[in-house]
Amino acid sequence: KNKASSPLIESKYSNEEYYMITFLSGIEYWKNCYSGFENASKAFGVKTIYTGSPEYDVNQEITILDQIIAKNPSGIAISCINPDAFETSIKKAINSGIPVVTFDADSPNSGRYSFLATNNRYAGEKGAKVLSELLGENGGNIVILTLPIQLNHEERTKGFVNAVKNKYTNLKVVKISNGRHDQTEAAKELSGILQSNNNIKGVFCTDSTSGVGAATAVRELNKIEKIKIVSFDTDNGTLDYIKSNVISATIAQGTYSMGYKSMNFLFKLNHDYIKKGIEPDDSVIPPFVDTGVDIVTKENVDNYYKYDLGIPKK
Amino acid sequence: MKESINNIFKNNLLVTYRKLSAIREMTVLISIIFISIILAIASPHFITKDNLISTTIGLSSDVIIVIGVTIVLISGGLDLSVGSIMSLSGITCGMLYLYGVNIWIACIISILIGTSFGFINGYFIGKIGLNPFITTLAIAGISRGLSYILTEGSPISLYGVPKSFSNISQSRIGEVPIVILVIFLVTLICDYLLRRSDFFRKVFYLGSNEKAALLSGINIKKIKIIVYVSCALFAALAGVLSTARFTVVTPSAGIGAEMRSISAAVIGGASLSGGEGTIIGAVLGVILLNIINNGLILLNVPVYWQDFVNGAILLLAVTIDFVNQKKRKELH
Amino acid sequence: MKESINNIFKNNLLVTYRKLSAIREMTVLISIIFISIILAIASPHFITKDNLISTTIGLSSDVIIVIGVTIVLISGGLDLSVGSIMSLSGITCGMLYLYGVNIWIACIISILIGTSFGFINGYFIGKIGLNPFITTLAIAGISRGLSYILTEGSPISLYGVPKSFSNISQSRIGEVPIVILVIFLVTLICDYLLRRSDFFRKVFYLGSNEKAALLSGINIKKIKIIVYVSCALFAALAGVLSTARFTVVTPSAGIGAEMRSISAAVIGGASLSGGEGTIIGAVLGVILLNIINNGLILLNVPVYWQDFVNGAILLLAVTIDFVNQKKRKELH
Amino acid sequence: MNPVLKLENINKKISDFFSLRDINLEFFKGEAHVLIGENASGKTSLMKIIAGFYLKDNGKIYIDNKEVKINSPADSKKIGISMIHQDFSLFDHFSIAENIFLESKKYSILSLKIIDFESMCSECDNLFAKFNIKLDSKTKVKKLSFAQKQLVEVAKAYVNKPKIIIMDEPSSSLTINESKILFNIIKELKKLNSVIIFISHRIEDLNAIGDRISILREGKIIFSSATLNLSEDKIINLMTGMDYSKRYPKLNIQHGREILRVKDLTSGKTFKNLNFNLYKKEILGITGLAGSGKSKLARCIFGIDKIKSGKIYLDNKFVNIKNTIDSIDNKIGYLSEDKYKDGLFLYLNIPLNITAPNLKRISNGYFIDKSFEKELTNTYTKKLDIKYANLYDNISQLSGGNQQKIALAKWIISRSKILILDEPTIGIDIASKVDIYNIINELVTKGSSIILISSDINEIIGMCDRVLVLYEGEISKTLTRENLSRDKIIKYMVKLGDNNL
Ligand SMILES: Nc1ncnc2c1ncn2[C@@H]1O[C@H](COP(=O)(O)OP(=O)(O)OP(=O)(O)O)[C@@H](O)[C@H]1O
Ligand SMILES: Nc1ncnc2c1ncn2[C@@H]1O[C@H](COP(=O)(O)OP(=O)(O)OP(=O)(O)O)[C@@H](O)[C@H]1O
Ligand SMILES: [Mg+2]
Ligand SMILES: [Mg+2]
Repeated sequence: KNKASSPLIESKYSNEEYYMITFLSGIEYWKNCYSGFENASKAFGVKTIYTGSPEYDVNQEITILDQIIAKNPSGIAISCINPDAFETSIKKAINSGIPVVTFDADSPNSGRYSFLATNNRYAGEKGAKVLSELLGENGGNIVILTLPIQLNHEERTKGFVNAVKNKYTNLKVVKISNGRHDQTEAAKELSGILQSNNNIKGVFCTDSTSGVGAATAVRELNKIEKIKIVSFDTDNGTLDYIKSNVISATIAQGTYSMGYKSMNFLFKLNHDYIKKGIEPDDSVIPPFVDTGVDIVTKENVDNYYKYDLGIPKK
Repeated sequence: MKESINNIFKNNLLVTYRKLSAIREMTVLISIIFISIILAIASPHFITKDNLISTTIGLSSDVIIVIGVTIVLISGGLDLSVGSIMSLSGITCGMLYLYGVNIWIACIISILIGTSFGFINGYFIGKIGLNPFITTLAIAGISRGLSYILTEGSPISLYGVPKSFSNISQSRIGEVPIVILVIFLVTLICDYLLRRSDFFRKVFYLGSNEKAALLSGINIKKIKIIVYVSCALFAALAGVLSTARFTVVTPSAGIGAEMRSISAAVIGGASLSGGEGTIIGAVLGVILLNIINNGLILLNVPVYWQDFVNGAILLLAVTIDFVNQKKRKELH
Repeated sequence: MKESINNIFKNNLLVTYRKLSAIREMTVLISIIFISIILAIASPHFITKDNLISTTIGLSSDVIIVIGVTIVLISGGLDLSVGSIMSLSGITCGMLYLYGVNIWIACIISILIGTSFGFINGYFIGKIGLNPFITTLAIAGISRGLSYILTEGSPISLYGVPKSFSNISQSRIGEVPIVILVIFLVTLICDYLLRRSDFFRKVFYLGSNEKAALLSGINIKKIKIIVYVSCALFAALAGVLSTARFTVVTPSAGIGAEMRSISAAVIGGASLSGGEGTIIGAVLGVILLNIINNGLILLNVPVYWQDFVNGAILLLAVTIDFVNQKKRKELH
Repeated sequence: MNPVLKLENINKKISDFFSLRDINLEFFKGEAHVLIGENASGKTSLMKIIAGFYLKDNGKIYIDNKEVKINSPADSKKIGISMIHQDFSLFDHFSIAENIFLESKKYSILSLKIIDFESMCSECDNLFAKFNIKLDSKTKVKKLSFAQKQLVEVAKAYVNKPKIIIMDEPSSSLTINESKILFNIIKELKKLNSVIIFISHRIEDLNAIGDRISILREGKIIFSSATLNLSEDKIINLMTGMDYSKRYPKLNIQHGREILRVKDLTSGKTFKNLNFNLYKKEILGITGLAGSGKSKLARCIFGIDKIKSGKIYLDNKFVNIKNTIDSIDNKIGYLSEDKYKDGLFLYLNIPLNITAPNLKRISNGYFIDKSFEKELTNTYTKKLDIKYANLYDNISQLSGGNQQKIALAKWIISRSKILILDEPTIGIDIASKVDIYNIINELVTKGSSIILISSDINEIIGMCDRVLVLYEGEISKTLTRENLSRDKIIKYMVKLGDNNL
């Protein structure tokens, strides 16, 4: 299965190549973005390629971006590890006439045409809202499992914490902890925490791996239902845990539409259907698009199952 | 005259020997107890049944892995591929299940797959004669890569897998999870074998002077292969067990397991130059590291401090141990 | 009779010696050329100015790091802390600047800080006598930890830093960035020194037989310290340079740099058992690995394949090289 | 005349079980001071104190009547003391020249200390010419034979023109010819007014170049004088406090059928078409100059080095020995000459070392019978009178000679039918040598056959039934016990041929 998809229709644009570039490209999270990107492309009959840096490494991603620019593609949708570092390269691309939009993680001063993302802070806030509703008036203590040093996760955490401070005062964040990208470690982490403060009522995870870890820890301490978990993203693991009540809810980002809209913008930019501008009409590209977040609970969980690896769910 | 001297020697030497051989494990054990006491004082929750059990479950896969890693270290080798092999066999197990293979058969196959990578390690290191560091680093890349290629990054969920499987890690005798008992047993057995069995004796020879081992008619190629195979076997087991535990497998599982287990083994008295080490020591090493992390959590140390503290502990541990040894070996 | 034998022996020896010393770098160079040709055919974008320059800039920091790492490897050591030291000195540089220190002074201080960690490595390994793997692993944890603690995980932006600084990496002679020229020069100088200078010769002695080095009155402690200090120095330089390049520093910078550079050095002919290796070889190694990754991008190979391919390449490279060597050895 | 080096009441506790006590010694310029004593008597330890490897507990060291502090090898180097160690301090991967000039290198750009290899090699060649050492300065040291390495060590010590030079058994594996070279070098050093401290277990050396003799016993100097005309028996008696009537207790055993035949054996470079055979209960001696191929031959038979062509027959049956496992299965044993590299596990304890090739004997294939292992160890450490502090210490803590004994012990236990002993008595004191010869005899009477590779002519003459003399990889002569003589052996070693007899 080559990630360079073939056009749906015979079109005179079939030789155009649009790139999606990410960091930690191996992880599940981006797949939804790309499938949006890919499907949109089919309508225009252009080629799309997914690439990026497998590691969380600025240098690696920039180098790849530069190398892509060197290929002079028809458009680039990129998720930037870091806002400032990408300015030079993105400017370079735009000056040489390659349309660039950023998604999920922005580079605001780079002159990119548009930024499409869930507002991570908002997502965090949502998480707080859900938890506080789940726990009711008397609320309780909360643990956050996140991935420190990864910007978008830091953002989600901040969003959550602020929301708790200002709105959902029935909650109290007692600990922010490290999921370490590994469910074993996440489980270790949480079970430790649950031991030390036995009045923890809720857990908020900013990534699905931590979510699964948390779920396991809670299960092994037979505290299902007693401790509410709100996780992030919608891989089958998380969804299954929602089905079996271990995870109460998860936050689904508009990843699909991030990709889908990025593709639309890029194509239209490339063919001058839209341009930068002030007055809001459909000939002007909006500098920011909030792709929104949905809350997935047991009620609507079934809508979110994907068919991965071509294997239909049992 | 000479006789009597020799006798004096022997008596002393038995005593001292006991001391010597014990000392490594002792230092670790003592530090474990010491830290435990501190934690017990600092937090009422530390010595709770639940905490102890969950901590133990948490470190179970590290324990399994460290056994294999220690054996490799004793043979004078090094294995940086355990984490990746762990994840690969987890992944294959999950996928086979999703493709409709009976879960138990899936386990066996995936363990075989994992082990076969150990064989590749052993083949390149033992037969061809490549350097362990590089070989296992490469194999780590390859097997981790395979996990990603197979899953394209998505975690695999084994929803609705038979309870009999997912309960492996839950089911208990009285309060104690069976897994833990089994692991405990395995540890003891391996430790005994390491001290007494003919095969592991050869591993020690290999580790302390390969050339001399060769001249003593020891089949070093064969031993190397077996060593790496068994290391991979343990890793694969860990992979399957954590699959059972989480009913979800991610291609990123076991990241950093190599370094963790090597550190643990060394803290427990294994030497990276080979020819030294005990299983019990290594396992104690794992326990120590995990208790410390548990402590960091109980004492609400900010996340950002973890790496720092772990690094410091590691350095401290080896330094102390080294100084002890030096005292013993004075003139070296 | 014996004379004549000796002469034949001598001639053979000179020839083979030349071959030996050359062959390592040659094999790498040849593979680089070979792959380049393939890529040039496969993709029109490979031999474009932009692609080449961006690739070269991309690998510049790896090149700087690999120089130090190679020196350590030759001394029979190992340094797993370069990546962390790189990020730490980047971080300190950034923070000092934000606290109002003149950027150039900030650079110097931060380089000193990074280097001092090299000294700690050297001290524990050389003076106290700990194992390099463990020591540098621990120091890696500590320094990376410090980066996190200092930044609490968030990247530091040097917005509005003097152009003179941020241009270090931009300014060019004609088309070629000056940095690259400088690095190229440094490489050549280091390579010459490594082959000819007394100090580096001692490094080779140390690496090839520590005991003998000790017995022949070489101050191995001092040399070890110098070796690790210089390794850290290069890492710190890399850190500052990438700060200048990105005008932003992340605590996660340089993750995986250790393994990358060790692989590169080994591909370039360095031996993990010490006493062998050349700078040029190592640098060629870096280039090879980076060209291959560039190729993966150009040929739109799915990202999931990168780990796998890199692992396979590494294994292939060392195997080929090893077999070559073996052939040569069997001449005797 | 006042001493260059003076030791005054030196005391040093080496281990709980051994210490050097009240050492008082004087060393004069231009003199070779021979230091002898049985194994583990403290010779090396004492020297290591002078060379700065061990720190003395108390006592004073004077150089030219001024007290000096020696706290590290570097210190003693500064003073001009250099030491040739029992285990080599050479760098295998580097050329002979570089090894020899390691500490007095030639620089082309002095300020940068850029090494000038060319001039180094030429100078080295001159040196070799001067002492007619037949080696090529560009050869890598790893390609040298054991004794050749020993010569290189000596040459290295010489070029440093040291004030004081300590030689810890430099002649242990030299044949008479190489010894001559060694002695010439020492004479040169004497001319340069160096002090030579010469440790040896070969009494003949001492008459050849010694000016002064001191005897160590259990860490004490028990005899020191300028007079050298002591009888061997007297010396042995001083060393050990016992008398040894017979130094080579050769038994006359009727040897049995042929058990080993080597046919047209050819290795890569070293030797071609060797033919010889070995009988049951025979002691076959192999001797020859350094680099004549003695060890190579052994290594080929034992399956360490590959053979190009040729066949090996055991009991008239062709056997294909591909590696050491095969040879050990065929009950062949090999005691290698370089015990430090491939003879011993320096960082394992005595039992583990002794049982290494004998696992089959002490285990049921799965588990090891510790008690039997211990018993076995004890009997043989007694038998060979191995002096150790603690049975379970690393053997790196034993004295050179005792390490050699351990290397030997593990093969004695192995019950090999054919035992190849490559320089088995290197570094072993005269008294213990006799023990070892007795054990060899015992093995033979029990039915083993021995191939005794040695550069010590007396040993060869004293112990062997038959002797192969090698010259550059050819058997220049096979001598039987009847017509064994010193001169003959020497003649065939350098291949003057019969007519010169
Ligand atoms: N590793 C090697 N590679 C190449 N040549 C070697 C090697 N080892 C030994 N040789 C050569 O083979 C020849 C025989 O070596 P060998 O060790 O058999 O000599 P020897 O008779 O044992 O001498 P000695 O009395 O010093 O032990 C020597 O000329 C030596 O230079
Ligand atoms: N590093 C050490 N640790 C403990 N004991 C040691 C150490 N080195 C030497 N010894 C002990 O000191 C004693 C003297 O050893 P030394 O090497 O000086 O004897 P030697 O006279 O050189 O014997 P040989 O003739 O066999 O070389 C021996 O009993 C030995 O066991
Ligand atoms: Mg000695
Ligand atoms: Mg020899």
